[in-house]
Amino acid sequence: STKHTNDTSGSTGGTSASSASGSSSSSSSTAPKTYKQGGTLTISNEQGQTWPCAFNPFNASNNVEANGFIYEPLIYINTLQNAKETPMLASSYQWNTDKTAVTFTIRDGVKWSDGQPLTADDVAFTFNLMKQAPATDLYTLWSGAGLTEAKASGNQVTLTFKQNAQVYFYQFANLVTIVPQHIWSTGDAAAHPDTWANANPVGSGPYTVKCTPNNMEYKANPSYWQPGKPYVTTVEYPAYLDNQPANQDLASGKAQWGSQFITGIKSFYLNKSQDNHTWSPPVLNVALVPNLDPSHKATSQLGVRQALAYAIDKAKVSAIGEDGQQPPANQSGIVTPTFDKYNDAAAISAAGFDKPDLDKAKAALQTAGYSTSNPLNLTVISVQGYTDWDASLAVIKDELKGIGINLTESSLTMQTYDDKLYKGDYDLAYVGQPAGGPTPYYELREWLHSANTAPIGQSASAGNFERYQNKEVDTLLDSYATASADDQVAIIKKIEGYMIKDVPIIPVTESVDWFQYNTKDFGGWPTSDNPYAQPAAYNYPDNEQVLLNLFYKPAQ
Amino acid sequence: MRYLLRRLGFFLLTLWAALTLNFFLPHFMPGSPINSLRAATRGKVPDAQLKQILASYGFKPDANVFSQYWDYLGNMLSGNFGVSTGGSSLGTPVSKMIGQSLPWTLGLVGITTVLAFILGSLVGTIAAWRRGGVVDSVLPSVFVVTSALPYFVVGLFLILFFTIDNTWLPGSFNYDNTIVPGLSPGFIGSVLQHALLPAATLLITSIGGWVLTMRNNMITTLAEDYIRMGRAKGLSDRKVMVNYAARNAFLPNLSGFAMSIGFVLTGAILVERIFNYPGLGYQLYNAVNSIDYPMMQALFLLFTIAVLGAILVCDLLTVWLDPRTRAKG
Amino acid sequence: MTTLLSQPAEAPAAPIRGKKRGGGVWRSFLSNRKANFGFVLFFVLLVMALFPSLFTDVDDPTAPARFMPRLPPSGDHWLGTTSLGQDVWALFVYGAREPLIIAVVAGGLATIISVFVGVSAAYLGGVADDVISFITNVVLVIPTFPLVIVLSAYSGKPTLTVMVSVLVVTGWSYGANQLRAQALSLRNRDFLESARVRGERRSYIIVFEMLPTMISLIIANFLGAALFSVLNAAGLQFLGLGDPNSDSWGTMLYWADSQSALENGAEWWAIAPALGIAALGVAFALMNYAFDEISNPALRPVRRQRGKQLAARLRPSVPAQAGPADALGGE
Amino acid sequence: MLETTTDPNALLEVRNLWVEYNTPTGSVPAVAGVDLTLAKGEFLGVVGESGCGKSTMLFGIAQLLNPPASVTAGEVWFKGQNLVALSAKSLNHLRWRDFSVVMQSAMNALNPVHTIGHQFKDAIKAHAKWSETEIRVRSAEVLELVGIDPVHLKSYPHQLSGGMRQRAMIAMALLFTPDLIVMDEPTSALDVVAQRSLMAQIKELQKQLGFAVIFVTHDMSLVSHFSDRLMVMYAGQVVELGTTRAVFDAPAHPYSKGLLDAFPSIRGEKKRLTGIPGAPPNLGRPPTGCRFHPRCPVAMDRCIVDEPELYQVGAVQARCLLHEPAAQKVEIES
Amino acid sequence: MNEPTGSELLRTVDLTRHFKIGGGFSRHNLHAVDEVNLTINRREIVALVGESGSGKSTIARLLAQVYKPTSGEIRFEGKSLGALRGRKQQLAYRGEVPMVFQDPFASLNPAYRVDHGIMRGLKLHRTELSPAERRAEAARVVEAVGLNPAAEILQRYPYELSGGQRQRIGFAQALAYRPKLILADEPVSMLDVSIRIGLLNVMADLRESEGVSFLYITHDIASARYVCDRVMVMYGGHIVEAGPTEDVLQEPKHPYTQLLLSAVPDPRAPLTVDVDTVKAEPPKVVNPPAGCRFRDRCPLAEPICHEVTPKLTELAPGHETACHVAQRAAAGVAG
Ligand SMILES: Nc1ncnc2c1ncn2[C@@H]1O[C@H](COP(=O)(O)OP(=O)(O)OP(=O)(O)O)[C@@H](O)[C@H]1O
Ligand SMILES: Nc1ncnc2c1ncn2[C@@H]1O[C@H](COP(=O)(O)OP(=O)(O)OP(=O)(O)O)[C@@H](O)[C@H]1O
Ligand SMILES: [Mg+2]
Ligand SMILES: [Mg+2]
Repeated sequence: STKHTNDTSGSTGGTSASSASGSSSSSSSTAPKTYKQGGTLTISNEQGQTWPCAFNPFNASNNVEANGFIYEPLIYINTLQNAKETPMLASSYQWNTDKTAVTFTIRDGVKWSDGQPLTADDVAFTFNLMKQAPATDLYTLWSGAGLTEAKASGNQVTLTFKQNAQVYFYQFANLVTIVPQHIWSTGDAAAHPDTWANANPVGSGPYTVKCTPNNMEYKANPSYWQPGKPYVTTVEYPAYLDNQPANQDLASGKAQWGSQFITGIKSFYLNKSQDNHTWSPPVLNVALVPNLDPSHKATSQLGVRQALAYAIDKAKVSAIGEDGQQPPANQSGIVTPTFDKYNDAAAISAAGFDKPDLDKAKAALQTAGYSTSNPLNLTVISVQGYTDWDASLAVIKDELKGIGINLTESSLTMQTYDDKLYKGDYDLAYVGQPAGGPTPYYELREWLHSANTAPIGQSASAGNFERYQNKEVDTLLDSYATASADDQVAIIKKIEGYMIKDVPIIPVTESVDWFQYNTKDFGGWPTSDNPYAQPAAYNYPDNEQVLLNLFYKPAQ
Repeated sequence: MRYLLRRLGFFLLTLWAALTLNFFLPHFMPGSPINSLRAATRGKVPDAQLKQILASYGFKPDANVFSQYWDYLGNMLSGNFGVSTGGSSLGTPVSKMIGQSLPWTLGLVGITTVLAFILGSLVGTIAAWRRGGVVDSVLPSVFVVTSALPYFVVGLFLILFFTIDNTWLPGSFNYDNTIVPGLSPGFIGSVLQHALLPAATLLITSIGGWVLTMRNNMITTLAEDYIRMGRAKGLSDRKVMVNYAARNAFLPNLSGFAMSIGFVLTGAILVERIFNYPGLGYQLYNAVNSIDYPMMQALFLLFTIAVLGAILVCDLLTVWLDPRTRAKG
Repeated sequence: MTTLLSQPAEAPAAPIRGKKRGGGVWRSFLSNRKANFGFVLFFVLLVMALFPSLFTDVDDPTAPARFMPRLPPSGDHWLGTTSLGQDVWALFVYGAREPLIIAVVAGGLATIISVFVGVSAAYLGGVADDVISFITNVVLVIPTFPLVIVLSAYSGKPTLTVMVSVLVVTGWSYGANQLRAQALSLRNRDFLESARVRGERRSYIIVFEMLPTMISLIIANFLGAALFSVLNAAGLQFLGLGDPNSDSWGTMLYWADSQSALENGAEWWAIAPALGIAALGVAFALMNYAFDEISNPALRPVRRQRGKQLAARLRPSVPAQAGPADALGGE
Repeated sequence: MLETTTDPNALLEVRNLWVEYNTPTGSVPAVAGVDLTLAKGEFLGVVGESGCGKSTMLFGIAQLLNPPASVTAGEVWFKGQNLVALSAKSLNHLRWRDFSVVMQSAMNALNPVHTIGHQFKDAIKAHAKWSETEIRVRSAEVLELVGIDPVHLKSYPHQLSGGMRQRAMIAMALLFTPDLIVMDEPTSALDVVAQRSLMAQIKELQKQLGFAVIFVTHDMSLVSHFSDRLMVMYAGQVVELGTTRAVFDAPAHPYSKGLLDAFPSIRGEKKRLTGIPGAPPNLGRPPTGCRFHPRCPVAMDRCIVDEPELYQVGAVQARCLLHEPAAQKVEIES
Repeated sequence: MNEPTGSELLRTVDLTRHFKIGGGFSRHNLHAVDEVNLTINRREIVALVGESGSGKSTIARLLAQVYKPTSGEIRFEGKSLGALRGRKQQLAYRGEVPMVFQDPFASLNPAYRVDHGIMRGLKLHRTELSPAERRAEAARVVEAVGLNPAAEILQRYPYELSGGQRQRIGFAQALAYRPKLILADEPVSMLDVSIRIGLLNVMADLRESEGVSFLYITHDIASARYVCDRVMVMYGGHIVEAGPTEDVLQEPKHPYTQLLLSAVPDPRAPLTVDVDTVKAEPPKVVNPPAGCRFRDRCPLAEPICHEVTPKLTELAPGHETACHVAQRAAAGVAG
């Protein structure tokens, strides 16, 4: 698939109005360029459901439809550009020295779409609401991150924490979106802020919305605080129930912004028009997860895990199972090219994990007492309905046969699968780590920190499903929060060493942010050269950045 | 009247049984809605928080099953279906979601089913009446074949032919998204256009059964003496066919029709899925996939009521059309 | 309550007059065009399911990447290849086995339950009948397919056994109701009373006197249940509620659907299994309808013969070919 | 063959009527060359064993055959028109006004979903433009004629007893006072007492209204007191035809004789009866020669080969070679 | 078979059978058979005649133990059937009192060859026979009812036989057990006259050759006269008249019997005057009030007929009638 270049330092994005359009390649840090408004953009992102027409940013299941379009965060943090920050509702912020309190200065002149001004009180209100109604505290700031106080004074808001809260900055600055106090402090909204539907949302974002179950129509917010923006006047967001029609509309050009997997993307989409492009940056790992608990005889042996890691041809899995659209992963656990800076490629190749090696695999398996003549039978659980996983596992199964491992896939309903995965009732599991963050730290912590695991039979829902326990890794991870930026890179690299040495999991492919775009009428798309935001429409608040950059070519 | 009372009794008992089944079936399913919610939030929200959220929406998996059951019965009877706990529709009132889909399913499936029944009965009547004609000699075979075709096979081929090989007709959705819903001719035209393929699928697969049963009933009825009597009286052919033969042959079909509503729902699920038609079938599919108990329960209830209601209506019709049932105990 | 849902017209009330008992059923079956066609179709699919290797060289059709993906049909790959690099024809051939197993096993088990439930309800009568037929009617009324979906989701792991069990659990009620109606109509038939008066035991009467006379309805039921199973199983698999690693037509369709085969130049991936399922369904439906015709001779096709009438007018008043009188023994 | 010219007194003339069932195994001639003349106001009884083609003949005459049966030869002249050749439309014209039909089982012959009155109305409306009142008056009138309370016009068939239904059928047949009523075993479903009473009623009405009746039954004794003439059928053919008395007193055909001998009497002397041995032939393959020869106690060799015609024997006609004019007369032992 | 002709074989004492009809809210009692006392002697054919629905079949089924009596008892050879204990005794009774069913088309199992019923019966009731003997015995009884060649007939399916032949198979089946009494429920009603007489002859012959008694149920009084020693007339669940055939037919004492006889057409008898139209109201047997059940149709009905149910009384030797008017007339003559 595509070769990614990564030039993190040189690129700009965000509010400084990128000049990058899909066709123009160079990025520059020259003066912001502005565009005329106009055009109707259609998003094609399979939802599987008609729109509920609810725009409660605290409703975790559908706030994608509100966040970014209507509600905005304080600061935008770009995962793809080494956590590059763009001030949004907060024009600036200041940590105290031990990083237990942060003060945001709220931007002047921001208006809610009903004309009321946005103030520091609104911001403080939003955070305090989360304390008051714990169900709205989606990122467990009060219960988990140690937030103790959110206070406004003048145009400033100070969040005070029990301890160093630097690692939570991504959540409270970037993921939390701010709601208007004058709306949320009265009526149904105040009574049930967590379940209130909020059918006619009042926000500060670039768009306002009109919703029918079949379609959401976002109209440019005339009183948006960034003058002249957004450039695209109308955004249509139809409810696609299934991939097929969503893909079809992309292929036909009816929709210009795609955010889902397209099989055979080349013939189906790219070849249909030279204006059709795709760039799906990887963000997380999909891994074969062995059960490390000693009760699982085979998979708790290093030899078996190494054999698996050596034998699997990740490139082939990527090519066949994922149609070449999810790149092969690294044994280091670092998603490349997104986090290239952290990746210790030398260590990987030194250990021989850079390419499949059947001989090494056989040798490793031998150490565990298995061989082609005494094959090892293993069952891998996966999720019913994930056909790409089924296909990937079929490839893996085929490869493992050659070294003496008979793999059986057990495709379970999501519920059964999760149940088994969390409770440790499996030998091997094919797992996509769900959560991440702007640096590899977030994902690696989930996979590896012993705080995230639980004994067999108890739920290890926090991400360490394989039950990896290593004090040194824990210490390293714990030290990350307070370390300096450079030290952080070093810490991550040390952790990679354990990934390679202990093979706690075997990353196979990298899950991506699905993105297809059409450059005929619209420019300003994020590209590999200018990755100013994660490009999928379902990613907030990144979607706002994209929306703020897009422009309608015929209007220019 | 006693007959009707007994039917009503049956109706209520079955309703209760279905309600109970509705309650227990999903509750014995493994897993919880939290998983689908996690997927919907793309892992950005911790599990503990997800649980908290679910609880705030009234989902209490740990409460006593029987007290839940009573609550449930009360809620169902008062039409309080609760809010969805499904992936991307968490917190949306179930009644609202059903309200959005119901008209589409009713319109598509309801109308087609009735249409198939009426058309099928008509064709069956004529085929049997013209016994031995060319039509009658090929009809049974043709309709045996169509009645055995799976919905998705027909749907697939229609899609292949009408939307992929040629882009003559839309193969998904209930109307063109760019049109604002309303009573405008454009919107209605779009709705009809979008309904065409799924309706054809349902029609093709379900009409055969009615043709065959009606034909068979007609043949049996035509052998009755009162048909000969009708002819002997010098009544016009049409009158004998309609008033004497079809009217009688139709009666046993009515109860069959009621029973078939259940199968029609099968069609609805598959067809709505194939054609991306946002109706109840699709909702059920989603609800099952995301372990959305409230939604599942409400849909189940709705389906059962639909079948029972159809049975009741057909009973009433039968009583109205057939004086003999009125006398029956 | 008991007779509420019994199908008044459909249950053939009489064990049928005319040539159709024992060997008769088989003979009539053989002389029925629809039955023949259905049976041949079924037989071909059966052979394919039993000996797939006769039809294709590929021995592990589901293994990915054996061939180039998305090849068009050719001499090497009659129906082309899938986007995972599998041979569609091989998948199709091997995919016949599971639907057939489902049809026969699920259809068979459901029929056995139908017979058991239906006949015992009819024979026991009274409260037992009321209870049994109430349960039957509830199962009958509750929309099957949604139930099937929920049940198979409930089971967690979509193995063949699970699929078959689910289909059996939901598939028996219709037949039970029909058989009950038939058994009820038989219950007071003179030949059963005759056996009772003869001094036979209840169990003997049910098994050896009653069941044999219901044989054509039981067969028809089996065919119906098999058809139901095939269609529903395929539907389930198509929705992704089957085992995606199994090779079965329904699963093929599911894969084809999820890989956009129709749009991606691998049409046969979808068309072949669709045709296969349709063929299997049609085979059962044809045989089933043929059984209707056999048990109700009135339904058999008739042809109007206008030409013959003229011939008859010219014929001498006694048919020429008349032989000696049919010697009916004994009188 | 009876070469008939149209008899001015005849109401109905059937000439060489053939009716065949077209079955997969070949054609079954259930009525094989029936000739029959019926005068106005005459009561003709038709008797014969089950399956000998009585009903088929009736329906052949009334043009009510259902496939696979059809008239394959012959003519049915009724009031100067050949019913066989008549178009469906003109046939419908004659129906019910000029001839009506009463069928075997009234339960099945009345449409179960309509009231008696409704069915009367159907019949009337098909042939006349009467006002609602006229229809009601006439319907009530005919019902009273057969001894049923006119309130039953509002009844459905299942609400009447068997006897009442039969009488309602007869009432319906009388709506237009036709010239001919064709009856196919109208009493067979009733018990003896009801049968007797209904027969008496039919006879009474016939006398009163003067219509002709063709009355089909398999029970010879039933018609013995009521019919003017009797026609005995065997295997699709008329084997004996004559006045009832003549046939009963001196049956000319061995089959008629056998039938009569099969009836025990409740009054006369008690003697051992024999019945007719064997079973009726399969009409698809009727015996050669005389169709009765396999069962005939007095069969001769030539009966196997030669086909008898209807010969005049005194007051009756009989299809038996014993009565062939040219042949030597042999007395039948009784 | 060596018991003297005429000695009592079976007797019923106040045999009563009611059916519950209607369900749920309305329960009614249908009095199908009410307090019937009848006797059947050895080597005797007894006719049971009466109009449709009068309870004839119900009596036969009660005797065959298909139904249980609501009250009253049946004594066979002096022993009450209620006293039969165990399957063995039950079987023995069933072997001695078999039943021949009305409808020849329905009483043979269409799934089996016709020997099935006979062989099963032999196996159950004549356990001493070896299989070969059973076959021989089956052939014997089939020939006894006049079916030849037996071996071939036995191998046919019911549909391959004519109605008359089937009916005889029914008889043969009953005969095979060496019964003492055959309950024949309208065994000839479906048959053509020409076949009917043959079967009646078979019955008469069996009485002569094997000494079997019959309860012959029929509508057809003429055929009853033809073979029967005694006649019982039923009306509305009651036996209204019983006596030697000729007595009853020559001198019917009950008005229903008279009506019945006058309705029987007889080609040989001279034409009688037409019967007046009888309002054929069926008797009330559902929750019937006391009184004579024929009273509404009876030309002679008196007030007492509406209040007191007449009992069967012997009015002439062996000739019993249940009619107030007839009883009074007889009493008047006597007194
Ligand atoms: N549909 C049919 N196909 C073939 N043969 C038939 C059909 N219907 C009747 N027959 C034959 O036609 C012959 C005459 O039948 P028909 O009904 O006229 O007899 P019937 O004299 O009226 O007898 P019954 O007294 O029993 O009413 C019978 O031998 C019968 O076998
Ligand atoms: N199983 C039953 N359940 C309810 N009622 C019954 C049952 N069997 C008979 N009856 C009723 O009992 C009465 C007598 O019936 P039965 O069959 O004995 O009459 P029958 O004299 O044999 O009449 P037929 O001459 O018509 O055979 C009838 O009114 C009948 O409806
Ligand atoms: Mg007839
Ligand atoms: Mg009876």
